[in-house]
Amino acid sequence: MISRELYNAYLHKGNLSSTFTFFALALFCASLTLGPNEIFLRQSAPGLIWILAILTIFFSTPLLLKREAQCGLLDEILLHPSLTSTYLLSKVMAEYLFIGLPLAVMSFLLSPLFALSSGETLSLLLTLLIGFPALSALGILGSLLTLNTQGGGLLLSLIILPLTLPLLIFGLSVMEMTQLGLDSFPSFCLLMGSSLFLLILSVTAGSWALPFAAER
Amino acid sequence: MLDVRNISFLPLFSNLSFSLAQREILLIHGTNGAGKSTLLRMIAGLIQPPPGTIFWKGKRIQLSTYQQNLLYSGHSLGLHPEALLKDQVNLWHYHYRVEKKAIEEALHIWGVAPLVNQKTQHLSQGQQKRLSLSRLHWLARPLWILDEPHTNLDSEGRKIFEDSLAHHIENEGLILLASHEKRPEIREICL
Amino acid sequence: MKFTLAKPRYFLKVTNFLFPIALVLGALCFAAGLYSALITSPPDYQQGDAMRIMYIHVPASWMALFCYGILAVFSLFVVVWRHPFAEILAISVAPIGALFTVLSLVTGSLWGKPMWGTYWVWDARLTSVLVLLFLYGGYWALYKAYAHSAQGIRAASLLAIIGVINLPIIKGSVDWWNTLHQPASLTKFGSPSIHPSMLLPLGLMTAAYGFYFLVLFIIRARTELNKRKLLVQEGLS
Amino acid sequence: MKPKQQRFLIIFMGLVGLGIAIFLVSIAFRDNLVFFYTPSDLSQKKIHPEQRLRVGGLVEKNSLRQHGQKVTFHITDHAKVLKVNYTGLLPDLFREGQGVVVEGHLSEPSTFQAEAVLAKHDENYMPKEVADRLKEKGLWRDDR
Repeated sequence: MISRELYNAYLHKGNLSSTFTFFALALFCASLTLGPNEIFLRQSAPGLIWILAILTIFFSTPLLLKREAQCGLLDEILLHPSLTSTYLLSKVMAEYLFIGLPLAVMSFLLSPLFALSSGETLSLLLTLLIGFPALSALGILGSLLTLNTQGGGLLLSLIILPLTLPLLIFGLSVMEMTQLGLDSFPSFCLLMGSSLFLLILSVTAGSWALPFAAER
Repeated sequence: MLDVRNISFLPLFSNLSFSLAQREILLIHGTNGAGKSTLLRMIAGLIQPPPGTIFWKGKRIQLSTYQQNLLYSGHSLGLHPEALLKDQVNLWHYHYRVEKKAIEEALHIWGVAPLVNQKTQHLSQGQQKRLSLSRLHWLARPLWILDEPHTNLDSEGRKIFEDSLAHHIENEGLILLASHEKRPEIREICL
Repeated sequence: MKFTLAKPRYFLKVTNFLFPIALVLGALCFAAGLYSALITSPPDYQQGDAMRIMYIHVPASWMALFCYGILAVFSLFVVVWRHPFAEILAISVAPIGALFTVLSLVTGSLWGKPMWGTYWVWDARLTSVLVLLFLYGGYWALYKAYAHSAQGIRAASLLAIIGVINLPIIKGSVDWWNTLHQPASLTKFGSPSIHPSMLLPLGLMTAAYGFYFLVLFIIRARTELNKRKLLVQEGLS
Repeated sequence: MKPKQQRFLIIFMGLVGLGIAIFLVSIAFRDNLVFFYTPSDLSQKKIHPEQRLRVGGLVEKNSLRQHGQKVTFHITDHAKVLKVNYTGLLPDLFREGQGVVVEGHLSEPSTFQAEAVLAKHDENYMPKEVADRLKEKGLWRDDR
């Protein structure tokens, strides 16, 4: 099942390029419009990069899933003997590889736009890498819930953003602690804990939502 | 082998019961929106509430094991839009753990093998239908649940389909068919 | 979905009995609560009379949370047991909860003016109530996004259940964020956070809010029920 | 693998994951959380000038000098004293003898240039007379 999903995501690589250009463009515009004031840029960079990464994921996942549903692939998944949660887990892994990692690497490469010091960029990369599985899982859960509606990415972000708050807050507190020179280990543990918890919660919730989404 | 007792889905049909023995075809026909697809999806276990009243080989069904011996082909064809032919074969291979050779053979029988360098979304409806129906050959499952298989199949495709039906019936298969075409010799239920 | 009439008839019978009582008791508690809150209870040692907003603000946020809890319970009925009547109960609770959240937010920010000098302060409680408002908004948007209400309610209920599981973590993360940005500079030592003389009006106001919720909930549930009956009769549902 | 085993494995993995998550969270709250430095921490630590810092402590009695927007006061934690100068409005809950947290950087070893002064409201709702009585009995300790 996992290899199927990886292969499946590999096939979708065509329209992933639009996701990455969206992220890069948004980052570029943000750093441009925030103005040259370095200190302000450095303080606002982590929050901005996180929010843009979340929005990029929440706008790209529903497109993939909606297309798969229309082609009847969801029925095939339901008929497969293995549990829906294994499908969702493999989907999250596939998405992590095809969207998560590239986004993290891109934000690492684009961090000079925000004049981040090396220590901060490293911790930014680390927090993004830890937060992404939960984000993809939430994105998939949201797109399953909004599959049969016209809402798309917008509706998905509306209902799921409140749930990403813990990730956002803990991720940013790690960044802030490093900036203030205080020890960021506790925030780091909280980030990992909440990321793991959200991943498990959204996969189980997703396994309820999948049969529901397949019904038209 | 398969018997269904008083399944109901309120506005469309209520406590419908029938049974299907081996080597038997059952035709379900009715006007559009009469609930044919809903009934078929229910029997395939795709729609909850759990079909408590379906028995397979006399025992109440357990979804994950029951679904392993059924083949469902519905309106949506289950093909990956971006996939080339070889990608589709790989996908099926990973998904159903069926030998690639068997899949390619089936593609030859259905005459879709030469369409190698085209993505599924660029194929015509008929070709896509044939590609999807090729699973009748490479996926060995006793119970077939087919939802309007005749749509946009040309005469040659139809002939291949009829042969596969006959072939399946010979070796103890069961077929549940939903379609508009009346077939005098087959038992039918009207919704 | 067969429309089971058993539960609603029972519900109608109970509410016929409960409605007048809740109305009367609610009005009484409200009057007593307001009187004791505004007139008899003493001013606070630091904020003086401005603190009286608390008697409106705190019960409102409790009720907002309480309504979300009830919404989650009804959603559980909708998702797990697929009970059609729970759908009506859930829909009638959600707007009332949202109403209480808005009330709590408004009074909270009004209270902020005298205390912290600004209308909006990223205080842990205010922020988590704001998050609660977004959860209500998400619930309603998802419910309305579906063509058929039967599908809509199932998706929204799943969201409500996920929301309620996440509430403690969101509250925790907001508290953590708050201690990060506004670390408590004063330590509390032994003295109870609310003095007994202020507990009485608070209790009365909360009871008044509770009855008010009951009254509003019954009205909404019955209108929703009649709307459904109408639809069923005209065969549109 | 039979579906029943798979189901059991998935549930087991889920529970293990939850266990780890709770364990992680507990680690965070176990060791003492450092949100700001106290004046005495500052003196030991070697801090390069433009490192942004956050210092907390008690505002020393009658150390407040205010002329227009410019404000200077001392923060103490009963061990070391730190001179703070800050330009801007003080929050209205800022009083001598009560705790405060400032954010900024160390212009020289003993003076702190504050960019923000945070005075969180405390959650006590108590009548004035009760508060005064508590103070006389020394029950109400204001320091950090």
